[in-house]
Amino acid sequence: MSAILDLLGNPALWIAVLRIATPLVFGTLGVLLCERAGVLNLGIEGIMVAGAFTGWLAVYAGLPLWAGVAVAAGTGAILGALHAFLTVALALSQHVSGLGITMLATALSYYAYRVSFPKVNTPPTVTPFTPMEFLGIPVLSAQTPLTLLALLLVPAIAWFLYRTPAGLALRMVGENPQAAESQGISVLAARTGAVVAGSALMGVGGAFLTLSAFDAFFFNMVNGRGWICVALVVFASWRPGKALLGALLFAFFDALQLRLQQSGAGLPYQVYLMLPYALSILALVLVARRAAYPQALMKPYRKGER
Amino acid sequence: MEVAVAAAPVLRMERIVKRFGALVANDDVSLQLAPGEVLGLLGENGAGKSTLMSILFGHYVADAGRIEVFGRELPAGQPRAALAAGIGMVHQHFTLADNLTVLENVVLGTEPLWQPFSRRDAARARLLEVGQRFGLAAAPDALVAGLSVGERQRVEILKALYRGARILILDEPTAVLTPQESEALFRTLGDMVAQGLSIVFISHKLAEVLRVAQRVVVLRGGRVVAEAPARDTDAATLARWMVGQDVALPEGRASTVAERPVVCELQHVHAGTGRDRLDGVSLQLRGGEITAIAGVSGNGQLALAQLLCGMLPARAGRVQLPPSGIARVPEDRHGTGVVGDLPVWENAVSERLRTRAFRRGPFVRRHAARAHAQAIATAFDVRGAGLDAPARALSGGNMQKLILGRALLAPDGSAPRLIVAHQPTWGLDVGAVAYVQQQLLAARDAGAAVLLVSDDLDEVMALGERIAVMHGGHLTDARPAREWTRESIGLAMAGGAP
Amino acid sequence: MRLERRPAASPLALAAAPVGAIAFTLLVSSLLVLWAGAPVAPTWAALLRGGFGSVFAWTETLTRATPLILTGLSAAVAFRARLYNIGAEGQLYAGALAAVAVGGMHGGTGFAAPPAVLMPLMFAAAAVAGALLLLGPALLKAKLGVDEVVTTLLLNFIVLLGVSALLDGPMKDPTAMGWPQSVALQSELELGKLLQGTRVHTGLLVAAVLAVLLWAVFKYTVFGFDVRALGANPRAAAFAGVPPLRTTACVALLSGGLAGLAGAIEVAGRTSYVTLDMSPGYGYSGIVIAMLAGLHPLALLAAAVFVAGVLVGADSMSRVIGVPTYIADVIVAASLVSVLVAALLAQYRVRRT
Amino acid sequence: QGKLKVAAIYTVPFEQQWVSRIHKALKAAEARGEIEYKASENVANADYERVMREYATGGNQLIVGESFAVEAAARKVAKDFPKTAFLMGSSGKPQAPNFSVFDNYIQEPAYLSGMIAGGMTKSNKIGMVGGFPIPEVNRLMHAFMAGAREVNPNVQFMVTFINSWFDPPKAKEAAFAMIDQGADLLYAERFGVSDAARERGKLAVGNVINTQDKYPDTVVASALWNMEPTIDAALKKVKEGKFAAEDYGHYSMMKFKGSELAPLGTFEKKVPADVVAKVKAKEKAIQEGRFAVKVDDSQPKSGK
Ligand SMILES: Nc1ncnc2c1ncn2[C@@H]1O[C@H](COP(=O)(O)OP(=O)(O)OP(=O)(O)O)[C@@H](O)[C@H]1O
Ligand SMILES: Nc1ncnc2c1ncn2[C@@H]1O[C@H](COP(=O)(O)OP(=O)(O)OP(=O)(O)O)[C@@H](O)[C@H]1O
Ligand SMILES: [Mg+2]
Ligand SMILES: [Mg+2]
Repeated sequence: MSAILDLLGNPALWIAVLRIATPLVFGTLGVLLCERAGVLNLGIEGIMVAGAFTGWLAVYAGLPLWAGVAVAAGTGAILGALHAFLTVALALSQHVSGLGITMLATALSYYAYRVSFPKVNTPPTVTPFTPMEFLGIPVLSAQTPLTLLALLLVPAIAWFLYRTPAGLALRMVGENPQAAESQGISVLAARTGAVVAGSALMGVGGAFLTLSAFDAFFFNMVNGRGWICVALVVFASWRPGKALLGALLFAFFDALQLRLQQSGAGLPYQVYLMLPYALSILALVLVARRAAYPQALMKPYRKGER
Repeated sequence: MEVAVAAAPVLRMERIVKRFGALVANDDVSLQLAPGEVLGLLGENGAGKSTLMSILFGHYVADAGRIEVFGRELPAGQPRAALAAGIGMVHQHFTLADNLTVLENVVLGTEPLWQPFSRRDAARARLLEVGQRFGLAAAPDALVAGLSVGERQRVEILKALYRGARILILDEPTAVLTPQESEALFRTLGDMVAQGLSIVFISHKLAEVLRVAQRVVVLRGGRVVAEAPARDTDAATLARWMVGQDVALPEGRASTVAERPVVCELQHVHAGTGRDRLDGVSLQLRGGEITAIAGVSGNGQLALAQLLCGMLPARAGRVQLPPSGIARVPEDRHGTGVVGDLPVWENAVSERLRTRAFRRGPFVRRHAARAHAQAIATAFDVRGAGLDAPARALSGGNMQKLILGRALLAPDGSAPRLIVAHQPTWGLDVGAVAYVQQQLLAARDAGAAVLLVSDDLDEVMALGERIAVMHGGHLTDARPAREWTRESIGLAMAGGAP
Repeated sequence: MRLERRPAASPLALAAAPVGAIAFTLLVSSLLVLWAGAPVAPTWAALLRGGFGSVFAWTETLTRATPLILTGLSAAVAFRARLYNIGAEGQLYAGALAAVAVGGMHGGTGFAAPPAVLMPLMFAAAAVAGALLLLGPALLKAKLGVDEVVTTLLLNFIVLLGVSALLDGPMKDPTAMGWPQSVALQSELELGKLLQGTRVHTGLLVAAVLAVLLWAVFKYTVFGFDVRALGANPRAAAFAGVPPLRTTACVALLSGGLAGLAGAIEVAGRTSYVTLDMSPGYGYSGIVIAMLAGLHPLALLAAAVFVAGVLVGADSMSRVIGVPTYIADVIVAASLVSVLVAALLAQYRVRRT
Repeated sequence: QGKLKVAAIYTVPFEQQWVSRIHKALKAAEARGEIEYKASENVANADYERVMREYATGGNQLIVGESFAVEAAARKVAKDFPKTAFLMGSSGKPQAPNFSVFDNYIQEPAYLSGMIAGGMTKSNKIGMVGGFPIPEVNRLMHAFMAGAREVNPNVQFMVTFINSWFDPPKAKEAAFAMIDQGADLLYAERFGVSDAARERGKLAVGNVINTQDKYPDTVVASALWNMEPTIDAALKKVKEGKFAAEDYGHYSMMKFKGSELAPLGTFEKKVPADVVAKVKAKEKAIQEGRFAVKVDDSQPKSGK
C-alpha cells in the first residue's frame, strides 16, 4: 500500500501520465469533433499511422518540426475528407468506410515507407521535440510543446463547441441534421468540416508518436491507441473536458501498470497490461446511464430523402 | 374560380413540377400569396402540400417552375436563400434538437458562422422580446427534451419569428396541439398578420382553416383543383374538393348494444415516471361503449395507453384486463406502430406472429401471413404500396388503416373485446378520419369496449359516450357525454374540478 | 452536390458498377506499382492470376475466405439487430482456445473420448466461448445502456492479453520448446482437406452451410423477423411483441458463437494449434465483408470470396512484381471503397444543386 | 551455372532486430553476386504457408525464414518440396531430408554484456524491457542476468514485457518507469529502451544489433548476432548439392563468429579495467570451450 502511495507522490509518475495521454488527447478530441457532428470515424487508427509517418517523413526530409506537425495534420485532413466524402456526401456505412480508411491509410503508409526506405537495417531517425525546460513548471516542463498544444486544445475546442456559432452548427448536425438544414446550415459542409478537422487532430496525435515520444517511424507503432480514443469519447460523454480526463485516467492506469509490473507480485505480466482496458470498461459502465449520445450519430443524412 | 390577388404578391410560385420517380407529387402548381394574407392550403394525405412547401423552402429542388419572393427570383434548393428572403417554415414534423436548449435551437444559423463567440445574452433578450410580442412564451435555457409538444410547437414558430420572417409557412401546426393551444396560436397568427406577415397555413382541420384563412387553395393528386375566398366556402365543399366526392364524418351515434359488461377495470393504478405517469387512476371500460379520454397530451395518457397495451407495468393498484382480444392502436404510427423498413405484409401480422395462425414451430407460415395481410389491405382499403413494399412507403392515412386492420381483424374472425385507440386520427385527412372513426364505431357496435384517447376535443365529444379527463396523472370519473360541456372539459383539462 | 434515388436501379449502372470498381482498383494498383518503379504491364495479370488464376490460387482464396465468411456472418447477425459487435476478433480467439481446451492432445487439457463425441463438443465449446464473450456487452447494453462498440472493442485487447497469458501459462504446449502456443488438436479432430495437397478444408463447407442456414433463419423464422424488426425499429418491435432482451441475448449468442466457431474452424482446419498471431484481423474484416454484402448471408459468401481473392491476388502480385507486400492491403481497401461507391451509384444519381 | 535463387519469408518487418540480421547476411551474399534474393516481410501467420509454397514453386533453391508460430505448416511444405532447401528459424529439430533449423544462440555475448552491466551499475538495479517472453528473448535475458550476477552478486533485476514487437513509445515508457524506480542500466531488448536511457543519462546494453553509433554516450556494450556464418554455410551446402536436414544453431555461437560482444567503442576507457579483464578471460574460456553459458528458456522474473 505504501509503495503505491510512494508511486503516486512521485512526480515522475505524473510526467509519464501526461506523456502517455498526449496522443490520446489529440485522438479523442478528433473523434469527439467527428462524433459531435454525427459521424463515427473508425479510420482513426489508420489516420494516426499516416500522421505518424508523414509528419516524421517531412522532418526527415529536412522540414522543421512544426512543419512536420502541419504535414501530419494535413494528411489527417485529407483522409478525413475521404471519409467525409464517403460517409457524408455519399452516405455510405460509417463502419465500413472507417475500417476501410484504417486499412488504406495503414497499408499506404507502410508501402510508402518501404518504397522510400527499401534497405534499412535500423530505422532512420530525426531530432524530435525536446521538453520545455524553460517553463519551470513541475511536470509540464518535462513535456514537449505538443503536449502543451494538446492541453490548450481542450479549452479551445470546448469554447468552439459551446460558445461559437460554428460550434453550435456542428453540434446541431450531429443532433438533428434536418433541423440544421432548415436553419440554413449545410449539413454536408458542417459534417465534412468536422470530420476533416477531427481527422487532422488524429494525424497530429500520430505525429506525436514519431516526433515527440520517439524519433523514428515503425510499423505497428500506433498499436491500438486509435481504438482507445473511440472508447474514451464515449466515456467522456462527448465533452472535451471529460475527454481530457478520460485520456489522463487511461494513461494513469497505463503508467501505473508499467510500474506495478516490477513489483513482482507473481501475476502474469499480461494481467497488468489488461488493467487500463478493464478499468476503462468499468469506468464506462459507471458513467453509462448519463451518456448523452449525439442523436444523429451513425445516421447518414441524405438531403430530400426520408 | 381564379381569385385575384389585390396587392403585389409577396410570394409567387409558378408552374411547379416535382416528381419522385414515377410519382408526380406536384403537377404544374401555381400559387400566390398577398401581403398580410393567410392562405389555407388543403389536400388529402399525400396531395403534395408538404412537397410544395419544401420546394419553396429549398429542401427539395423542383423539376420545373420558378419561385419569386418579394419580386425577386429565389434560387432553388437553398434553405439559406429562402431564410434570407424572409421565409420561415414550421415543418410538419418537428425539427428541433432534443439535447440542445431552446435558445440554441433558435439562434442556430442567425449569426455569422465564423464569429469567434456567440452573443448569447443579446440573443436571449431578443428571444424573450419576440416571444412577448407574439404571446409565445418559452424558457430560453430549457432543454428541448423536457418540453411538451405544445411548447415545442411554440419554439418552432419562434425560430421563424426570431429571424424576422415575413412569410410564414405552417405545415399542420395544430395537429399536435390542444384546443387551448390552438386558440392561442390563432390569436398569435392574428397578431402576425396585423404586423404585416403573410402566412401559408396547412391543416386537415377544416374548421380551423375556415377560421384563420382568407383564401384557400386545394390540392389533389399534386394539382390545384380549387381556389376560393374562405368566406365563400364551407367545410363540406372543401371536403368534397379535397376528396373528389362527398364526405360525411360519422355521427357519434348512440350504441345499439344493450348489455354492457365490464371488460376492463383499473383501480387506483400507479404507473410510469416523470411527466407522463398515472397517479391512482381508476377506470371501468364496458363492452359496446366508447370511453373517451380528453386531456392535454403529456398528462398521463401515454402511460394509460401503454399500460392497457401491456407495454408498461403498474407499480401499484389493480389492473384487470381481458385475457385476449385486445386491439391496440398506438399513438405514434411511424415510431411505434410499424417497422418502416420491413414489408407491409410482415407489419400486417407482426402482432400475431407468435400465434398458432402464423407460426409453425420456429417458422413463419408465410402463405397464411400474406393471405391475412391481403385480407387486411382489402378490408381496410390500404392503398399506395404492395404487400412487399416497405411500410414506410405508405402515407400516414394508409399506415393508420394498416395498423387498425391489424388490430381489428383477427385471422379467426373473432371480434376484439377491448380496443385501445390512442390518437387514431392524428394528422389524417378528412376522408381517412371518417374511415377510422367508422371502424371504431362498427367495432363498438359489435360489442367491443373502446378506449379512445384523443387531444382532439371534437373527436372526443363526437364519439365518446362516456368521457373522462386526464390531468397531471389523475383521471376524473368517466361520466356520460351529455353531462360534459366544452367548457367543463376545458376546465378539467387545466386541472380544475369538473 | 446531392444524391437522388433512381426510380429503379438502372440496368446500365448496375452493369457498369463492377466494371468501374475493378477499373478503379486496377488503376490504384498500377499507380502504386509505378511509384515503386516496377513495371505496370504485368501487374494486372499477376493480380488476377494470383487470386483466381489457378487451382492453387482458388484454394488459397477459399482458405482465406473461410474464416471471413464466419466472422462476416457474425457481424451480419449482430448488425441486423443493431448490436454493433466489433469484438469478433476476441471472440474468435476465445473460440480457438476453447476448441483446443476440449480437443487438444497431450499436455493434460484433452479429454479422452472418441472423436465422434469430441468433434461436436469441441465446436460447441468454441461457439459457447465466443457467445459468452459477447453476451456480457450485449446485456450491459440492454440493461445499462453501455455502448457495445466500445466494450467489444476494448474486450479484444483484454482477450488477446488473456490468450497471451494462457499461452504462457496453463495452455502452453510443453513440447513447443518454449514458444507461446497451445497444444495441438488431436489429429482425428482436424478437418479434412477438400483437395489433397492444398489448404482448403471442409470448414469452407461448414461456413457455406451456415450462411445458407442463417439466410433461411432470417427469412423464414419468427426469430428472423424478431432480429430484423428489433434492428430496424426497437420500439415498434417491442410493441409488436418481440421480446427485446431475449432477442438481443440470442443475437449476441449467435453472433459471438459464429465468431467463436470461426476460431475453432481455423484451428481445426488450418493451424491445428493456437498462437497469438493466428488471425490477421479476421474479426475486423468480417464487419467490412458483412456490410459489403448488405448484411445478406448469401451475398456475404460472394463478398468474402471477393475480398479474399483480391488480397491473395494482390499479395502474390507483390512478389511477382517485386514491390512491398503492403500493396495488398491498399488494393483491398481501394477495391472495397470502389465497390461500395459503385453499388451506391447504381441506385442513386449525383445531381448538382 | 547461374546464381542461386534464394527467398526469405519474415513474419515481421525488415527493421526488426532479428530479421535485420538475416536480411543483412542475405543482402551481402546478393551483393557478392552469389545469389538472386527475394524476400517478403511482415507475412501474416495465415499467409505463411502460401508464401512458402509460392516461393517453392517459383523455383527458389533455398528458402530462409522463421517458422516459430507456423512450425507444423512449414514442415508440411518442406515435405511437399523435397528438392528445395529450407533453413528456418525454429526451436525444433531438423526434419529430413531438407528442413534445417537455426536459432539466435547468442547467449554467450549476452552473458559477457551482462558481466559489463554488472560492473557498471551503481544502483545495483538493472531494468529489462522485452516484447514477448519467447525462448529467443528469455534465454538472452537469463544469460545476461547470469553474467551480471557473476560480477555483481547484489544486482537486482526488473522485468517488463510490453506484449508487442513494435511499440517504441511504450517500451520507452516502460524503461522510464524502471529508471524512476532506481534502475541505472537497461537491457535494450526492444527499440525505445536505449532512447529512454539516453534521455535520462542512464546506461544501456544492446542486443542482437549494435546501436552504439546512435547512442555513443549511453550504450555500453552489445551482444551482436551475425547471421553470415549460418547463411554462408547453408549457401555453400546448397551449391554443392549437399544440403541436408541439420541444426545450424551452433553457427550462431562465438566459436563460429556467429555472435560476438561488440567492441566497447566509446566505452573502451569507461568500463573498469578489472571488469574488462574478467570479460576478456570469460570470452577466452568460451572460445576455448571451457565455459558454456547455460540456456534457460523460461520466462525471467523481476527480483534478484
Ligand atoms: N422524399 C420523398 N421521396 C419520395 N416521394 C415523396 C417524398 N416526399 C414526398 N413524396 C411524394 O409526394 C407526394 C406528396 O407528399 P406530401 O408530403 O407533399 O403530401 P402532403 O400533401 O403534405 O400530405 P399530408 O397531408 O399527409 O402531409 C406523396 O404522395 C409522396 O408520394
Ligand atoms: N421514402 C419514400 N419513398 C417513397 N415514397 C415515399 C417515401 N416517403 C413517403 N412516400 C410516399 O409519400 C406518400 C405520403 O407520405 P407522407 O409521409 O407525406 O404521408 P403523411 O400522410 O403526410 O404522413 P404523416 O403521418 O407523416 O403526415 C405516401 O403515399 C408514400 O407512398
Ligand atoms: Mg405528410
Ligand atoms: Mg404534409
